[in-house]
Amino acid sequence: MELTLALAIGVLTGSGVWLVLRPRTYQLVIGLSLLSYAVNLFILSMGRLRGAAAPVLGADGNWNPADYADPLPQALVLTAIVIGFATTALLLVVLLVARGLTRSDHVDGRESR
Amino acid sequence: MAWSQHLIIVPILLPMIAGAALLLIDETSHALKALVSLASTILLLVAGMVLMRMAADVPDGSEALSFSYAVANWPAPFAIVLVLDRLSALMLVLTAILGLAALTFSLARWHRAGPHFHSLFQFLLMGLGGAFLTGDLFNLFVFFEVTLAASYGLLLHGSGVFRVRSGLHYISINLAASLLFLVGVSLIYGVTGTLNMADLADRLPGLADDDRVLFQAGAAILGIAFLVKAAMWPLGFWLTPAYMAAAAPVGAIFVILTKVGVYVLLRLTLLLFGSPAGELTGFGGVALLWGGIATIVFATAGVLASQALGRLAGYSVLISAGTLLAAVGMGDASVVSGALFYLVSSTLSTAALFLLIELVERAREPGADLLAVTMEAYGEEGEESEEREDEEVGVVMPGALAVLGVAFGCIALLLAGMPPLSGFVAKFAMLTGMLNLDGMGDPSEIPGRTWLLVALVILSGLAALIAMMRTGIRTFWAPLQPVLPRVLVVEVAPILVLIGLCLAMTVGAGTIVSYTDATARSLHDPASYIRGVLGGSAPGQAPP
Amino acid sequence: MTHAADLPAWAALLTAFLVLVGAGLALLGAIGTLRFASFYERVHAPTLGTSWGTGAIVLASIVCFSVLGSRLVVHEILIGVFVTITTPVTLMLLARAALYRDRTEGEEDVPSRSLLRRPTVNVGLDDDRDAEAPSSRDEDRA
Amino acid sequence: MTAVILTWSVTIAQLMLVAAMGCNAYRLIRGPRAQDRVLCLDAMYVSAMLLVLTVGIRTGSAVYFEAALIIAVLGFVSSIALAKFLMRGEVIE
Amino acid sequence: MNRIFPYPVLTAALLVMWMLLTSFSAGQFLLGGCIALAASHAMTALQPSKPRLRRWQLIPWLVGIVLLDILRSNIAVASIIVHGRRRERVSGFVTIPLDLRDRTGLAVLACIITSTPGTAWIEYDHDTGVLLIHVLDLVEEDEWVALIKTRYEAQLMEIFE
Amino acid sequence: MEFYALLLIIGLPFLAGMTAVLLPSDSRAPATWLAGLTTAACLASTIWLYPAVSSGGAVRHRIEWVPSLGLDFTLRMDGFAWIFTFLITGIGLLVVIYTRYYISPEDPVRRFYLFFLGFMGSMLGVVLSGNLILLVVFWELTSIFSFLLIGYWHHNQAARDGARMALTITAMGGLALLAGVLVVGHIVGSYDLEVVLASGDTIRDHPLYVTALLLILLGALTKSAQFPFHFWLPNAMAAPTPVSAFLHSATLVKAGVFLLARLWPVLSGTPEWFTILGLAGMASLVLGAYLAMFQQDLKGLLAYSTISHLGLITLLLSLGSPLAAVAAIFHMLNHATFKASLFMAAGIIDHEAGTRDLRRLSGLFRYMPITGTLVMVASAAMAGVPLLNGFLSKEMFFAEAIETHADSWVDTIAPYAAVLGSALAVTYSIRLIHSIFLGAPPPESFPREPHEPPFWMRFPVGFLVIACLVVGIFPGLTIGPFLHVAVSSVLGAETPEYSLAVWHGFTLALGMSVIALIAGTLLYLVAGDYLERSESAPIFGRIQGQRLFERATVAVSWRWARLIEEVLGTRRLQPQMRLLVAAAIAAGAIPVVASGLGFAGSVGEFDFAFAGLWCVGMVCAVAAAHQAKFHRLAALALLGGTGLVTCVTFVWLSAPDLAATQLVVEIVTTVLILLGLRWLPKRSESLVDPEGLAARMRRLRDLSLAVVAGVGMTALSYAVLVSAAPESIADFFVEKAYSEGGGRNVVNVILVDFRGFDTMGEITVLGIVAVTIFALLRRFRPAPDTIERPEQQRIQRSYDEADPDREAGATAAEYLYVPSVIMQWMFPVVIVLAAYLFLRGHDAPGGGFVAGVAMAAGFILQYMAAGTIWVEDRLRILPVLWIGGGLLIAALCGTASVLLGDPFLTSYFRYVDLPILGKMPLASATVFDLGVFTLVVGATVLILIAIAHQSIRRLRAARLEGGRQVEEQQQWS
Ligand code: NA
Ligand code: NA
Repeated sequence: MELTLALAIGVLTGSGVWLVLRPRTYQLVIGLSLLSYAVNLFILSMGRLRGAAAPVLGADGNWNPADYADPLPQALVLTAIVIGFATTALLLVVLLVARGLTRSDHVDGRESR
Repeated sequence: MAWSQHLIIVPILLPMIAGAALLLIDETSHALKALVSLASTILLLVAGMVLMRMAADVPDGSEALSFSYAVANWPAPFAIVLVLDRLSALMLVLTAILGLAALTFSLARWHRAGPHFHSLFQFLLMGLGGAFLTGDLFNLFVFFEVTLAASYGLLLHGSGVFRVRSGLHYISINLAASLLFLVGVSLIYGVTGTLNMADLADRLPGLADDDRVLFQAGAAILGIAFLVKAAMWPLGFWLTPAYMAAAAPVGAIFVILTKVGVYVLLRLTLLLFGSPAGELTGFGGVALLWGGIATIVFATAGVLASQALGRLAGYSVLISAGTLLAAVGMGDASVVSGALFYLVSSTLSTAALFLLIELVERAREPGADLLAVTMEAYGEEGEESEEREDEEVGVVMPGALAVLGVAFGCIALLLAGMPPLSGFVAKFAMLTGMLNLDGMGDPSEIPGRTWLLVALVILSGLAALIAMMRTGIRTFWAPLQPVLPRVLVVEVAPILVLIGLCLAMTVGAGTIVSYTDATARSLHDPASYIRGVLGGSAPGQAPP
Repeated sequence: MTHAADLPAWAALLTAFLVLVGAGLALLGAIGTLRFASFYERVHAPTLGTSWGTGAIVLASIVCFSVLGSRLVVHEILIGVFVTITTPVTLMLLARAALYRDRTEGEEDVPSRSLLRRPTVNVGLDDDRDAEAPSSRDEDRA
Repeated sequence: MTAVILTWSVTIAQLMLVAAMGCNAYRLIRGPRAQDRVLCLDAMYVSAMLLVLTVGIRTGSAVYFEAALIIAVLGFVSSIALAKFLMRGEVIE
Repeated sequence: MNRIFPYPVLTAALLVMWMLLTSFSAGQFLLGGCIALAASHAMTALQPSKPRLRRWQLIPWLVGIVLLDILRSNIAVASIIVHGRRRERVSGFVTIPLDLRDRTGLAVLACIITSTPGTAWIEYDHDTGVLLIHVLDLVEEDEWVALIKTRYEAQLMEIFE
Repeated sequence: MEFYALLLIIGLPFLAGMTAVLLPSDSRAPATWLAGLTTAACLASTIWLYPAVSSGGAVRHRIEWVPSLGLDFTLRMDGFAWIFTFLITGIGLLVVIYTRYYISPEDPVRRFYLFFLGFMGSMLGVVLSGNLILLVVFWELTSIFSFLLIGYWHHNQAARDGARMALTITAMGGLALLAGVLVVGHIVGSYDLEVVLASGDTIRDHPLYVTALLLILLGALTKSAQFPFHFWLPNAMAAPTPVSAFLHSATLVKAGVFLLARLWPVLSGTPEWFTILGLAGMASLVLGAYLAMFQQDLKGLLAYSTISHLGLITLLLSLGSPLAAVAAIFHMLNHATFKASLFMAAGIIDHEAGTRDLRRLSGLFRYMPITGTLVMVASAAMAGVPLLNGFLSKEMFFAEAIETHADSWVDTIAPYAAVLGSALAVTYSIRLIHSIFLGAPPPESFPREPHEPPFWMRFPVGFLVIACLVVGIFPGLTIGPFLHVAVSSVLGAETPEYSLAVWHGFTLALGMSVIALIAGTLLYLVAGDYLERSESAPIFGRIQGQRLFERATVAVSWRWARLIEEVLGTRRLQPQMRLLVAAAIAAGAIPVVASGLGFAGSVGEFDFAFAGLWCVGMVCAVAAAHQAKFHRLAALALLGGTGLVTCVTFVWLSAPDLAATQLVVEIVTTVLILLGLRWLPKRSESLVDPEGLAARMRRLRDLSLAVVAGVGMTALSYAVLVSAAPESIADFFVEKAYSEGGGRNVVNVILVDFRGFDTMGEITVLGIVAVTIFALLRRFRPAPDTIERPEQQRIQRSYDEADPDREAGATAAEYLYVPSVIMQWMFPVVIVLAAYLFLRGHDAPGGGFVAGVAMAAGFILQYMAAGTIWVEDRLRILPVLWIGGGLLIAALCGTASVLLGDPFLTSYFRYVDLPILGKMPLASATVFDLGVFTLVVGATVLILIAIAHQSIRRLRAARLEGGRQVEEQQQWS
């Protein structure tokens, strides 16, 4: 499982980076989204992997941290997801406006070569 | 809990509430919005002053040098703590001053150039306050994002091709940097199991070898994120276009943004990689030093190559960023103290420049920039047909233009680091610190890179002088009948106040330097910070 | 899965059976999307999963949790209900969109608009022939 | 014994569902037409939902129910957005 | 009455939904009641065509039939997929002139037809009331027309009109 | 008391300068009085201070400035400083008187006097500062004020260029001086002048001595316009003549040699000092005199002669013998007197004859005999004619030049250079006199009819000339004691025996003087006419310093700078991104490479389903990356696939909250991007990036970057995943979540309580972004190719129009006729769902954020079902208010605890027994979460609807040709 997730993170990062280096604004948006998936998974993995141990406390009174997956990275990822959503939206709108003003969907507002 | 303790939350809470309330006020009632915004910013300044006094009153040798405020009343390191010490207090006051100046300036016209300017402005202040106060790595990320989000909004305030295009770059790069931030922070958490800076510093020495490697990787990646914000070469190309595209008041307040990156680097390098860090001591210092040097070189060239004043200003920001980074990279207390003085001085002056530019632009005939250079190239055979060549009577300078000219001159001196303004004291303090690490009369050998840095600091000043002189002469001296700029008092006042502060800094240099000295010393004593956060020992207690 | 032991045999077996049935239907549906030649045929495939595929697994879940909690836990029903309500919306809109696009591209195997204006009856032929529309005509306006 | 059967059947079911997602992914990538992609994305949502339910059964905890419910109630929103985009070239008119 | 409970059936349904989600307790009844009421009031703002349920006792009956049909066609389609192309099969479009006009009724019909593997709702012309569906395994087409008109449309018209 | 006198001397000029600015613009007389009285007061207090220094002591006082850096405001006046103070204030007074008549009445004198007095203050500061850094401060001030004074008549090009050049060079020197002083400070350990003067040996023996020397000399030589930095001085002649008289003869240019003399005891006596200064001095002496001969501009001639005389002084100082130092100091005074008088005379001539061109000037003696006489005497002094002060110091100079000090070739040629220089000086002095005053008046008469100037304008000249005479005849009685005080304060113990007598008998020095005089005269007789006609000096004239300077500055400060900026920087995004990625990779890699990465640790069992799941996920991701360029919709769908897999992963890894949140965000994001796609039309094939090697290489590079980044992330995460988990602060959260946080869902308790502060910031971000988007789109102008309806709508419209019994838009209505029913009935369902997710949040997966986005999705559903206008006729949503309200709720909920005396955001919770509901947990955190919910609904709706509104705006815009239509957005604010 660890290996799978590590590879997944790697592939997502790779595709994201590739797109982020492309010249079209839309590629940028997709790339950053992929990257934020990768980063979210990365953050989650920093709490190590636990199946079937959701940090939702059972009824019984004694709660042993060892029985639950690390809740902190989950909280961090939640924040990251929200912020990621916000910034993706902003970037999208900015590139729309940019295209409206520059007539081009090149990240530099003009065809470079 | 004493009321004064709660004061620590004010720099974050006040602008937040103000910003939110401003959203509820109707778009059309500009006056009311301006009033609320202004009131909040003034209160912010007051609060900053009080906090500064609090931080400064802590006697030097005492056990803990920082106040910590556990948000949500959970014990550190589990809770998010806000930490107030001399450094954060200094940054808060600086922010408030800049904010007040920029805001006042914007009241002339900019705050009506688009919706919700004041809210965004307040949120920016909130983000800055949080970034300077927080003692928690992830919370730092959150406040970085608040700051950035607000800065996106403000940068795009007023729209227009140039703003949007440079905004697109600015946003993209900062998004990428934020992702790196997350990777760094989470990696550090994954290895050390904590997010609290003090706790982190506490745990580092006990790190296993494999973990230390991972930690270093995390810290380095985190560092990249900060360096992007601090605009170190080659990660800072976004800065100049963005800042020159921004509206004048926005550009002015943006000057503090790069300083956030520098602040964090200073705070963390000294806290985590200070002397007690064992294996990790001095981690990354060399990179910062050389990166800073490279930044200075590039920015100096940029300053000289700039035709538009806005670009010049942007590169001046880079110069100061590079200088500070290099100073942080050297890391010695004497240098840091000087660097802090320089930070304040350069921030004030560059901000003033950003405000001034707009007014000056109103007084220039188009294309003056280009002329300024070509005329210099062929200055001798400059055709003087229209000029009253041999008229030996001085021309009367219109009042407004004269004021702008004086302000321009002062800023030129500040950037060049020439007397009598604080720019000189700042550079002198930094240089004398570099040459005498253990105070005056320190006989130790001076390494080559220090010489290089000294030379660059001085030469960058010269470059700024030449560039500013070129533009200044072209703007204020060359035109026969100068364009009379329409300038409002609310626009000039903040500029003059900022310059006045620089003058005051020169006169009161002794006081300020003693403050920065104490700050630098406390930064080099991580234990006191850790005690202040974790030890629960209130500041001011004498060591047992 | 420690709790599996807590289940009585009949419940365990029933759950197992239902789960397998549900998953199997879903898989068949998915295979269908691969096998069917034209879009209009592929539209049918997912409904295997959305109808009894979902139903079976929901039932499995109900059985499992009811027995485990020794009280009737039926809130999974809602999942079935909402899937049944919402899936058609997607499929309707999608099919109509496909129809429009085929018409505008002059696809002759799709019934013309006029059919619905003057009600008559028409039998489309087996349209294996228009398998795999050439991807050159791949549109994605974006 | 029965526990083992249950465990295994759940595992197998999960593999089948993943396989289903795989089939959907194939069409998602190959198309040929946009409508095929949308169709398969929607199908994928359902498969994912079922997968979540099986996870719930496997772990015997009800905490994953919300996720499944959200897919059931809101999963179709993005699908119809895509469909409408194909039909009208505009999601909201 | 109408102003307090604009959509009684809806309100009830939502309440049931709530209690299914939480628990069947007095407290949740109250809480869910408030929420369901608020939700149905929000609905009034959208003022959709308000269905009049005549003979709602037919609903369970209809549900029963449909579930059964769906089950059958599940098996049918499954077998088709399993056998693939080895078995000769004709799929095609069928146009059905509908008499059902009530939008809600049509919606339900759409759900039935679409949820049933093997039939897909393609297009409906509300001027002429003609429905175009696609049938996966088209043996005899009039059968389909009859099936849908008698088995479903009739019931729905009884319920909704 | 003495100290206050010092303060007065320095402070008064600045104060007066400030007040001068406040005067009305046409106030020549009052300004003159102000300046005059100020200077007089300074002069008076200087004289009053003489007793205090005459006995060899020094008046010294120190005000702390920045003690920790060794920078103090220390004023120190010893004999040497005194005599310079006297010189500055004295000549200053004369120049003020002169200026009164020189400056034209309509000149706005305020600025002039501000600069003039400011300069005087700074110059006095240089002379009187007792701390080297303070000296540098004033030093730079003099540069700045001289810049302003040279550029006073900035309306003409020459003034601007001269000023710029002067400042560039002197400022450069000043910065060098600063560096030098810093080095000295490092060596000595103090910047205090007395400490430095006391530690000469330490400095000379220190390895950094040469560095310090070079830097300081750079400062001094630039300031004193010494070769090779001399050329700024002639260009500074564009300044008003009083400025030239004061700055460029008596004071500013003397600052350099003053400094050399001041630090003479510390720095002199080494071969470096001797060689560098000797060469610079000699070169300036000869070259200056040579070029002076060829000048046609009177002031130009004087300027070059100044360079020459300062060279003489430099040469003297270089010799390093006490006697030479005496001579140097003596010549400083003499030169000041005669050169100032000559400059002022030049001004008079210019005024009277209307020109300064020696070729046009002639026979002026008959018009202005008195002035003529004065000029002749002063020029004689300049030429070193006996019985004049210039003779005396030049005599001493010759005497010293003969002496051997360090036998090097410099030393050997020194006497010849001395004679040559003096001979040339004689030549240009004669030329000056002859060309202007003697001979016949020019055929074409002067621009104006020249006559004697008013008495008081001539008075300063006269006064100084008389001084030259008196000193020249009775040196011992007049200047003697003062000179002695000055000299001894510099040389201290090693003050030599010297006599100021006019006649020392037939010495070799006298012979040299005679030779110089004769040679000079002969040269003029031979070459006089040639000089009168020459355009520019042969050989050296070709080398025009300022032209080289200009070219150099342009090259360095412009072309090279541009080049560096081009090479080291970029304004394009892709390279920046590339650099960022590369930097990140490097940052992550270097520590790992440095000390290896261990993968030792426990690995969980391999899960095939999970692996299969991610096969799907990865394929989708890669495909998305591949399709994103031309098949945007496909890319979007594939992205959705990856997102879905991520959600399932969250479930798999026991993070139900994440799964829920990711799902709703996923859905909303898809809609969002689709809304955006409407404004990004079909990718035209014309934009295909060029094929070919370069492009392929670029892609290869990017691809490798991507791969490396991916591998890196894999390695990092795997290394952490297999390593043992550290003791984490998270345990605390699990333990306290229910007992003290009052919630079973730990993640949610962290979000609203333990780390609620993060959440507060995060929702602020969301709010900010929403508001920003709203603001941005209010000004939105779509690109022309997107302005008309999408293709589909046009086709369907045309179809509807073609059909007689269908109204436009029927297809659209029909399309949604049945589905919209279901979509609408889902609305209340979504509301209930949101309520459920919200209320359950604290104990089960859910919470304000998920609920909020779900609610927003409900709204969007309605918009899709029935269109913007239809919905907004029925639902009045005010998202901005929701945002503001949500933030306020959150903030105030946090503040409440402060009022209760607890830290911000402290949450309270207890079980309360409600009548029917029974035992219910009430946590104040829920209120906070309500704030989150409210904001999220507002923000999400605002973001999506703001974009959706563009479609309507487009229609309206199309209707009233692009008129600004914001009212339908107004309701959103
Ligand atoms: Na600007
Ligand atoms: Na002549």
